[in-house]
Amino acid sequence: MMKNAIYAIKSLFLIELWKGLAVTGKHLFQRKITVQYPEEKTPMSFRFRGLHALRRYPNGEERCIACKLCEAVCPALAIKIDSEAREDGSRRTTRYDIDLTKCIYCGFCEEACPVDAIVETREFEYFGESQADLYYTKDMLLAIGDRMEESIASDRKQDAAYR
Amino acid sequence: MIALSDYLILGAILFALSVAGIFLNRKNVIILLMSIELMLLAVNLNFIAFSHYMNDLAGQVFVFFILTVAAAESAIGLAIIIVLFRRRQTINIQDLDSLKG
Amino acid sequence: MPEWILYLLDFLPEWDWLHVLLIALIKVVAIFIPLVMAVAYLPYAERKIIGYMQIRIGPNRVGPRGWLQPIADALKLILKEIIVPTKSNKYLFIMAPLLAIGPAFAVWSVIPFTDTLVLADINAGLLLVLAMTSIGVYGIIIAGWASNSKYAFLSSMRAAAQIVSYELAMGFALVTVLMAAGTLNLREIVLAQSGGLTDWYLWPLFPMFMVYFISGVAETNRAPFDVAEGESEIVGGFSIEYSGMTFAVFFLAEYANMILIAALTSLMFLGGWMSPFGSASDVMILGDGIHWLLLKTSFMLFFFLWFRATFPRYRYDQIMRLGWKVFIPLTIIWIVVMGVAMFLTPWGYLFH
Amino acid sequence: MQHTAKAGAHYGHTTMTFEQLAFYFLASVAVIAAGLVITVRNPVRAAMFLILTFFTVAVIWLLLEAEFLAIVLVLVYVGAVMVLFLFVVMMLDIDTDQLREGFAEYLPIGATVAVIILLQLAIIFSSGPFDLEQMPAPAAAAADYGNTHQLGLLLYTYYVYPFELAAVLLLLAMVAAISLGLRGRSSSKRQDPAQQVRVRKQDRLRVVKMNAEKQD
Repeated sequence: MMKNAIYAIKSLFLIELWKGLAVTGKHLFQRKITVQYPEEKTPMSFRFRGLHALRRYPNGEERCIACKLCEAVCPALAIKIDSEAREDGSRRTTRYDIDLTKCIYCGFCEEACPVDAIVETREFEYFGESQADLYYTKDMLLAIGDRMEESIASDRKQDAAYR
Repeated sequence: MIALSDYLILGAILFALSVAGIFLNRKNVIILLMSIELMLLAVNLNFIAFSHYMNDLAGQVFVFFILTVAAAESAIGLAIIIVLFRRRQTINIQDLDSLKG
Repeated sequence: MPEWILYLLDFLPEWDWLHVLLIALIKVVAIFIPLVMAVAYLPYAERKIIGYMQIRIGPNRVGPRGWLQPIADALKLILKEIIVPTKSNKYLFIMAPLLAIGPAFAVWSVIPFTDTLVLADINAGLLLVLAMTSIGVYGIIIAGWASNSKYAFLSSMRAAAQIVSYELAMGFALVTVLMAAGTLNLREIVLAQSGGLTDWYLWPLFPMFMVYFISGVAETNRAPFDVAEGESEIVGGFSIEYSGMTFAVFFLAEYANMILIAALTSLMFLGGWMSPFGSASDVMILGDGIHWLLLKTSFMLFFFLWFRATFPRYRYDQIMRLGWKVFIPLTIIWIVVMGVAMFLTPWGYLFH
Repeated sequence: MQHTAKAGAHYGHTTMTFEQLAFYFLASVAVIAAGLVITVRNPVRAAMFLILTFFTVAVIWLLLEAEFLAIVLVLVYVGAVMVLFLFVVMMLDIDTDQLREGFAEYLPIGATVAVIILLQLAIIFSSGPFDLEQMPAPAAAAADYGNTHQLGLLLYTYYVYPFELAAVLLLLAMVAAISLGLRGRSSSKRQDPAQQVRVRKQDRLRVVKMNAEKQD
């Protein structure tokens, strides 16, 4: 009885609605937390999974041994690998393509790689004007690895403790 | 200045058009209802024109009642059409012959 | 009317009708252009205010603090292609936006901005407002039907039923105002509220004020009654097939209607251009004047935006229930109570 | 001030007043729209043209200083009745072609009858008693003349019983239309929002306390 009366009064004076309005009204005057993106950026984890890269050993030899584990594990079937024996007898890839329009940035390739060859860098501001621009070949991936080796290495080092 | 006859002739044209409409759209009940509305509108126009030129508000009162009746008529008419369509899947007057004697 | 305009008119051919038409046209343009500017900047205000309420800052890239955003939006919409669906009803498809925006602007002809500043000071102004707002529904119905799309059609059916239902509650709420003021003339309704804050109809008719404003929100299909747009259920509603300019016109119509409802609320219940301090205050800015009307209208518009930032969308059957089973009985009972109080009890002065 | 007086002097010898121009324009629009109502193929377009007819005729009523009825015509007909028509036309899946059968067949007789009616009426109306000499246009009403006010005075005094009757008639029509529309719709999954709103957690949800059990 009493409960119903309170309920009736509450709904008559729209108490709950005013409470809701008060919440949004209060936020109107709060400090805004918007990040002005191109000028400001939010802090980023060293585990961020962005654009892919192929790494090299310090002596310049490429790490990838064409084991094709990444190709097998890739859930989106974005990786395509062909391999052949090189003149010196070592197994190396002749083709290593990643279709970034298929990639879902899950990081499984990185996990699967026994030699830390394929990695995902922190770079995410890249684009293409056509779909073909987002089809990255081995040379392009190696170039990215060369360019970003420093940050890649430091990220791996930070992460090593948790592996 | 516009003469009373101008208004009356406009009413007459609208009335004649609605009569023609009843002849032409014999099978479509909805258009028939619209023609009847048009006919009432023509009559209302005459009432108001007379009321204005004779300085007597009674004509406008009549229009008020005609509007009431016409609104009631079209509401019930449309309700009947909906029930009819639900039952017979048609509003063609020629198909509504189950009561032929 | 400035002297020089009359002077210019003198050079025209001496046709009576041409002069009447031109003078009317000039007046219309004088109302229309500020209105369109307001309508263009209302979405900007909306984005800013809702952004602030969500602890964001809203558009701030185009021009200083985003002030040129509406112009950029308008340019984009003008340059976009108007796509007419293949199986749509072409004439009606193109006509629907015009049907939506026409009445939204037409009503402004009877809105009094101050005691003297009104385009058409007609006696049945309130009735004309009701009649014109009731025509606005055609744009939506025709848009939904002519698009030949299920979602658009469903949405237009929803919108039409909703608008027709809430119109009744709105009309009844306005009947209480005209009972209190004893006139249908909008200018005289405002004049009847002269005196100051305590003389506004807001106080004696407070429940009707709430009913009117909430019905107004429902009538304009704004959140939380925006089931006709319902992005999450019917993917954008009656305007789903529209693009470019045709969409922009629908957009303008919605915002023009919002401004109209806010202006009408301030005229009917908040004393229009009357100063809240009464006629005693003769200091320039505190006295009566158009700025009070603008201020009150903006205040009511702020509520529209505030509601949108706060409330989740109603379910459709709940909207219809609120309209038919809560608002309409409430208004009818209020009219009866008010009539009895005004003429049979000594408390009638409360409503005058 | 002098200036306006001069402008006013021009009005005397103009060929056509604004009122006349408005009347002939509106009348021609109304006639064309009415003609299209009865001839267009698509019922939705017919309804739209009927709306146009109503609208123009309402403006003509404004010329006749019947502002209350003009606005009521827009409010009731354009705003409510025609919405109802459009609803019905749009909701029903009508085969337009089948309904148009016999259009050409009945065109001659329909046109003949219409023309005969029109000619008879026109001859009567233009025969004398209704022209400007016999029936001069009344002077324009004073600015404070309230058509609504006058009509209200008349309706609530002399015509109060017919007025109440009309109200009852409308109520009857409303009840009839609703009962016709509701017939045989038991299949609809109706919900009662009031009950739904009043539901509390304890009506629906039961929290069961169980001791943790060891598995074998």
